[in-house]
Amino acid sequence: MVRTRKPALYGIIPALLLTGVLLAMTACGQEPTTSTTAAGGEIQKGGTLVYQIGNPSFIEPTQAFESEGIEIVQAVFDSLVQFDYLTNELAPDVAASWEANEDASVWTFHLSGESTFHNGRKVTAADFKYAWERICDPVNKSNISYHLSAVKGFDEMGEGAATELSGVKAIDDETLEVTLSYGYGDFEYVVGHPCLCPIPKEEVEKDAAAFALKPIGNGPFMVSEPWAASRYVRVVKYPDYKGTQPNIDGVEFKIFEDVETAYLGFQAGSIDSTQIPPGNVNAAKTAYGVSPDGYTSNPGAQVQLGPELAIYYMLLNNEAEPFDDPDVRRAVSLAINRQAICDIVHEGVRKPADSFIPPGVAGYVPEAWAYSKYDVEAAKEHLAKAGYPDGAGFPIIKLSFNSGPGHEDIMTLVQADLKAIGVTAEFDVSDAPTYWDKVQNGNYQIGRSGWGADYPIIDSFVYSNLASTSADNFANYNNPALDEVITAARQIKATDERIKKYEEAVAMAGEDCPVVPITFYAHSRVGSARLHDFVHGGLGMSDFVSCWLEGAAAQ
Amino acid sequence: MPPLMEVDDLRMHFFTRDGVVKAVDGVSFALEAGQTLGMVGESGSGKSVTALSLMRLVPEPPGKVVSGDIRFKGESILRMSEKEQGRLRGDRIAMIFQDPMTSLNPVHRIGRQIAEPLRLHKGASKKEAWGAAVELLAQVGIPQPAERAWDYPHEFSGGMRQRAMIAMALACDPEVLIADEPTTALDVTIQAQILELMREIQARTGSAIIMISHDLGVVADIADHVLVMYAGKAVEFGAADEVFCRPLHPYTWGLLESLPRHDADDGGRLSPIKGQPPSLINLPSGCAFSPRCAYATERCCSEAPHLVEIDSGHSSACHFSADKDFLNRSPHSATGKL
Amino acid sequence: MLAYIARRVVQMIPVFIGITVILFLIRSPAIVPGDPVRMIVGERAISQALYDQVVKENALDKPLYYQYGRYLTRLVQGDLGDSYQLKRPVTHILFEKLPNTLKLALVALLIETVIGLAAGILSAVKKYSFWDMLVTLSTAILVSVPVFWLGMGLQVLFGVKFKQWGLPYLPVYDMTSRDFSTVVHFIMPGFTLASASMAYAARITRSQLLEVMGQDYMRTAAAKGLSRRDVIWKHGMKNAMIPVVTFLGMDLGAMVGGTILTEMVFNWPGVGLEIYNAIQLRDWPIVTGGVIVIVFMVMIINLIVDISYAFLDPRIRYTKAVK
Amino acid sequence: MAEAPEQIPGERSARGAGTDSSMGRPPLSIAESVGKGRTLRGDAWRRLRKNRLAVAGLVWVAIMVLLAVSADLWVPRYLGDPVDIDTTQAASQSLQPPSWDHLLGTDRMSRDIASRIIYGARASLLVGAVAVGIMLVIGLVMGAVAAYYGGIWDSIIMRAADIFLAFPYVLFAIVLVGVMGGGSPTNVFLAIGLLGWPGIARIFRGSVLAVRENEYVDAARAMGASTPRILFRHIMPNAIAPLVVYATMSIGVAILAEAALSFLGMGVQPPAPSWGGMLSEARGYLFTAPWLMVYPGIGILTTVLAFVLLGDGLRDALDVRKKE
Repeated sequence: MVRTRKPALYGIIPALLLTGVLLAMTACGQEPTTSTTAAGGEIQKGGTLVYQIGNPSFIEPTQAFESEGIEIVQAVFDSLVQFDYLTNELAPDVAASWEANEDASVWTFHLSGESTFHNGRKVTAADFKYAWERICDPVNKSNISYHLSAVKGFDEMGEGAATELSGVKAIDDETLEVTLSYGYGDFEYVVGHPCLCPIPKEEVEKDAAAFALKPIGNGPFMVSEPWAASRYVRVVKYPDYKGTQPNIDGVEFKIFEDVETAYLGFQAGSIDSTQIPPGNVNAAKTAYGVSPDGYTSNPGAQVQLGPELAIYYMLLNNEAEPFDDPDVRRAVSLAINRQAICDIVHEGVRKPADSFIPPGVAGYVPEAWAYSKYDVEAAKEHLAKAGYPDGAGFPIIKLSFNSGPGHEDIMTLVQADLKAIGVTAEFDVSDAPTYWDKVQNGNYQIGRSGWGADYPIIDSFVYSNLASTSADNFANYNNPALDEVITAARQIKATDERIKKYEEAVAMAGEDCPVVPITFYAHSRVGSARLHDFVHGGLGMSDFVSCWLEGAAAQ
Repeated sequence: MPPLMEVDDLRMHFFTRDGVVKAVDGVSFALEAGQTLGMVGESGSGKSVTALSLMRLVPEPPGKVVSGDIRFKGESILRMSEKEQGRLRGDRIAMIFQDPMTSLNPVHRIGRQIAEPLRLHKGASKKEAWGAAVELLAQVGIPQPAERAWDYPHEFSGGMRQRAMIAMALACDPEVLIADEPTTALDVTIQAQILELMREIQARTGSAIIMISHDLGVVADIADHVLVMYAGKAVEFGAADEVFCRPLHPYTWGLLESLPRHDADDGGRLSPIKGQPPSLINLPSGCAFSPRCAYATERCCSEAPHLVEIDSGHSSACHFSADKDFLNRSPHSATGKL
Repeated sequence: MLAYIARRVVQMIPVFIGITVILFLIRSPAIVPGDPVRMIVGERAISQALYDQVVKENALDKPLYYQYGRYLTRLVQGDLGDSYQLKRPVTHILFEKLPNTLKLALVALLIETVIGLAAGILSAVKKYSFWDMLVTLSTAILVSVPVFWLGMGLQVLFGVKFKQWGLPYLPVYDMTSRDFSTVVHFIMPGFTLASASMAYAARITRSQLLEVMGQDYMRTAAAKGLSRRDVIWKHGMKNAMIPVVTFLGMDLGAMVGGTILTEMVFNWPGVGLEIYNAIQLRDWPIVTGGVIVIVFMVMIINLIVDISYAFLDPRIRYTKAVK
Repeated sequence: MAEAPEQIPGERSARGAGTDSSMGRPPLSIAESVGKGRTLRGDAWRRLRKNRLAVAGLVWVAIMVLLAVSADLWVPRYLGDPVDIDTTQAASQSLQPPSWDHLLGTDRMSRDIASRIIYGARASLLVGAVAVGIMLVIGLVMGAVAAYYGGIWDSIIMRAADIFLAFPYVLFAIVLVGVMGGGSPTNVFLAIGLLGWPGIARIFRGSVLAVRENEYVDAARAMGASTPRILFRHIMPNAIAPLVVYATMSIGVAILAEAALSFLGMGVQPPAPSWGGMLSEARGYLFTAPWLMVYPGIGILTTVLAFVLLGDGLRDALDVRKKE
């Protein structure tokens, strides 16, 4: 139930993986090709793709904070740079080129000058400045301003002391200069986020309410009619788009409160792409065929089970007894049968987490976290070492989480695993806002969280969750040595070198086991039999430009 | 020429879960045009069921006519189709019910309810029927009938409602008017007015009346013939003055005894019949009245008497009705106090 | 009559105020845990100045009675506040959804009336027959079946299985789709929402009709020579229908408020679903605003029913007018 | 269930005619007068026993209660634990169709469905009983105070009842539990109980008003009987029949409400089994493991149906005027 609406985070920020939406799963993309894709191969034009999404809170870029809204923003707007759907590699978009200064604290983006808004006006550097300031203006209470927290002047603006981002300058129509408060070599990835796109000031100022329901962007699709609340958002292709023109005529983002209902609709034949609800993956594999790469849906190979750049993990409150003792944390981590969780809850789609960094993110090292494995005997040893042989004297622990069947199932298994090493855990279930409130205020012992990458960079995982200065370090882990390593890594401009440094940080943290990685996310989606070359990438975005619909034009 | 209405050995039984209730078990009588037949008996003696049977208004099931016949002008009502019966009801044979408070439809206007039979049987237009209804209301003595026709039943008093009921029954000038305890639910003063009204009507229209009452007094006032019923059977039948002056059946004696008498020396003390009417499922063997009869003999308890004509046109269902000595023991012997 | 309506309206006022008090209290920090400012601004770090501004804007520093007065004043002006989550006026959000809920409730009322009355009349007229037993048992089952279970079952059977079997099938969710006309979308959710109500309607119709059929005036009507059918239709129905119509009217109100589960199962974009989602997100302005709007609708519907009841039944018209 | 409007003045009860003892009773009542003379209670019991549907309901309720009460004695041993899991075995035991090992199959977490259904019955019946208990306590006190003290108390309490009745039941139960915090059984009891009291209060108030003016109550009062004594000795016996019927029906309603709350994730919290919660879990398996959806639904349906049939039977047997 609950799992459906984005909920989750109510305000919480970053890329916390939205509970339900992400409950998704992976399955191995390892099955060898069983069918040749694209029957006939001839690309057909036209048709409207019907795409299931959860109910978004916002579909305009300065406010959209959940994946359902961001997916629409992605189709309607173009940012400075973009990521390849399959490889996550960085590529130019509105910006044709860019460069940074020595310590990566000043970035200059050169716009191609080809991008136009759907009202016909050319996109300028000032439109980015306007959009970003709108995000950061406290009056707008946007939940996504954290993306720009590195930009100089961010804090002043957030406190209401300044009315503009001093670090963002439109040098001329085609040059945007961004000054950061500190060196941040990954900033070029940050600006690839769909929501950091330009917005047309004149449209927003004309009627902000209308803009919120029918945003005017600069992407391949334009919103064709105002968002029908709880029902759909319809977009059609923007004829004057200078990039690659989509094959399809448009997309109907059909809003579903829960995936089960959407899947019934898919089976009844009225949806082209949907998530698969838990419990249906195996049947779907048989019925629709598995996509060989896990990302691309083609007739006969329709089930997409590719890994996502996201991790599900347990939070341990490092500040309070008994989890202030690393040995207790290690014991918990070793006690959990991750494979069972993957098999039972995720039908084998997701994989057990062996590190805090998911595969696919540059810097992932297999088995980087030694305690992230299932070893009951070792767990008992560590527990004994911490002074609780066989759990004797160990207090009864509260296992806090936000309600939702996915979490409940996982926590039920975790509870059983903890019992096996003599630790008794009781459930403490609340709705998402209440839960996150508890977690943020440190009123918990064991909790849960999910983290997905906004941009395909290791920093997104390491800094946010493990640095003592991060607001999202809910485990309250404080390791000054680690903080130093992270700070150093952020300022390295050379990508490979930077990643090496982060790997070092990850290894350091792994020894302390501040959180307990459980699974690496994977999505579980399915496309219809008429849908060709449809990619849903590891960042959770779908590519509506290269796909095409068979026989749709005839309709 | 056959009599206007003829009932021949009618048996109406109810088949219930608890057993067969012989509500009417062998009743016969004939009614001539312009005459009045009184039917008397305690509650549950079968007189109301008899009346409803004549109208074919007994719900079937559980009711069922197991034998006998009812003829209207020689034609068997029982063998008529529903439709034919419907044509008879309300047109040729009409009925007035006991409780005017509940017998009128609360959600329809009085005028409309009175007009309904005219619309149904005479094919009158709405307007004609309404006009006739107002006239009928006037006839039954409702003041300002044109206005009152627009009223709903709850706006009428009890007496007025019974007048309205009578107006409704009279609408089509029926040949037979069945009045089932028409005065029971009314105040004594109103009772007299209603009876007076019925007499007037009969004088005017010449219709035959079947007057049903548990009150011999009411019947005495109006009836030409009287049928006394007990436990579903006719126990005495005869001309009204015969039955009142020379009652043959001990049950009739009892009924007369229980009347308040105006000339009695003992200050009008009533002597009700002792005991309760029997269950109609398990009738006593022999004469059904025997358990309550002060004169019952062994024969009464074993052998059921039949209705036998004693004097011309006066019959009784008692083994001893022909016995002069027995009759002399009657509290009504000789003089006929009424 | 006008006096009667006026009195009924006046009677509604304390009830309405009582409801607003309850709803005000359940959204106030005195009852609901958590910092209201946090709920409004989300979890971003904010400056003290902004924090104070939010407190002031929302009168959170004032005593509870003052806040209630402010709340009620705005409510009367049609202002239910802004959603914490969506940052738009609650009235806008709700009025986008309300028509969908009303439409669904009306369709359900139609289904309820047709099926419920037909079943009730059938079982009353054919009392103790096979049909009567069937109606009696199926109404008992319908009031006992969880609506969400029924809805799920219908979806699977008529939406998916029928399609697999090559039979004509129904859309499983939402109000529109490319394969079906809008009307067809109402069938399954309408039936689901109406399920328990139609059972009650059938039972009430049956018992009322049976009661009426035992009334003396029905015999009177038969004695006039009306056929059995005419007796029932011309004399029985109106009497029997007065309570039934009252029930149906009240039930429309109940259904407007009871759509939440149906809306959820069928992904129906109505007020109930919006309220449910808002509860999950602790978006109190939507929750309390939604409940107020629904309760208000229910009260208005009940008032209309009350008034029309007086028109239907001459006895009420009379007695109430006299009072 | 919408409350009926005030009784129509002069309206007669549906079955009043049958016991009418006045003269000239309608023909059908002749048979009904046969076989009187037993006590009212004995009579009711006799009538109830004759109603086959009601007896079936009673038997089913008894079976459910028995299963729920005795569960701890045998269910974990013979059917399997409703909550505990061995994670090393779980994957292979997950989603087994019904078999001799697991009569109703297993759920995704490898737990035995039969075991969970029986423990779910315990949760449902407990909620039904406790919520109706709360509703009775509040309703009786409110109804008694309103009727006995009258005046301003009556107005306030009956207005309050109107307020509660103006709320759509399911919606308000969900909102109330949402506010109080889902997942706590106490909150579920309270929410359902709080919403049900006006019905009880109205019935009890009506009974009190009907009896209060009776002479024997005056007599009792003159003899110095205390108010509670009068209430319970003289008034309660008259009110008991409609209350029993209403409470029986309310248990069914409460079980449905609890199922709905659990279905929405706001009732009994997993891993503790509840029928609504099991249905919620089953949503994803409509095709692949339909037994997950079938049995808890049947559990709710049959149990609520049992209470409905029993309530119907009691109403007929106790001759309570129809209140729909």
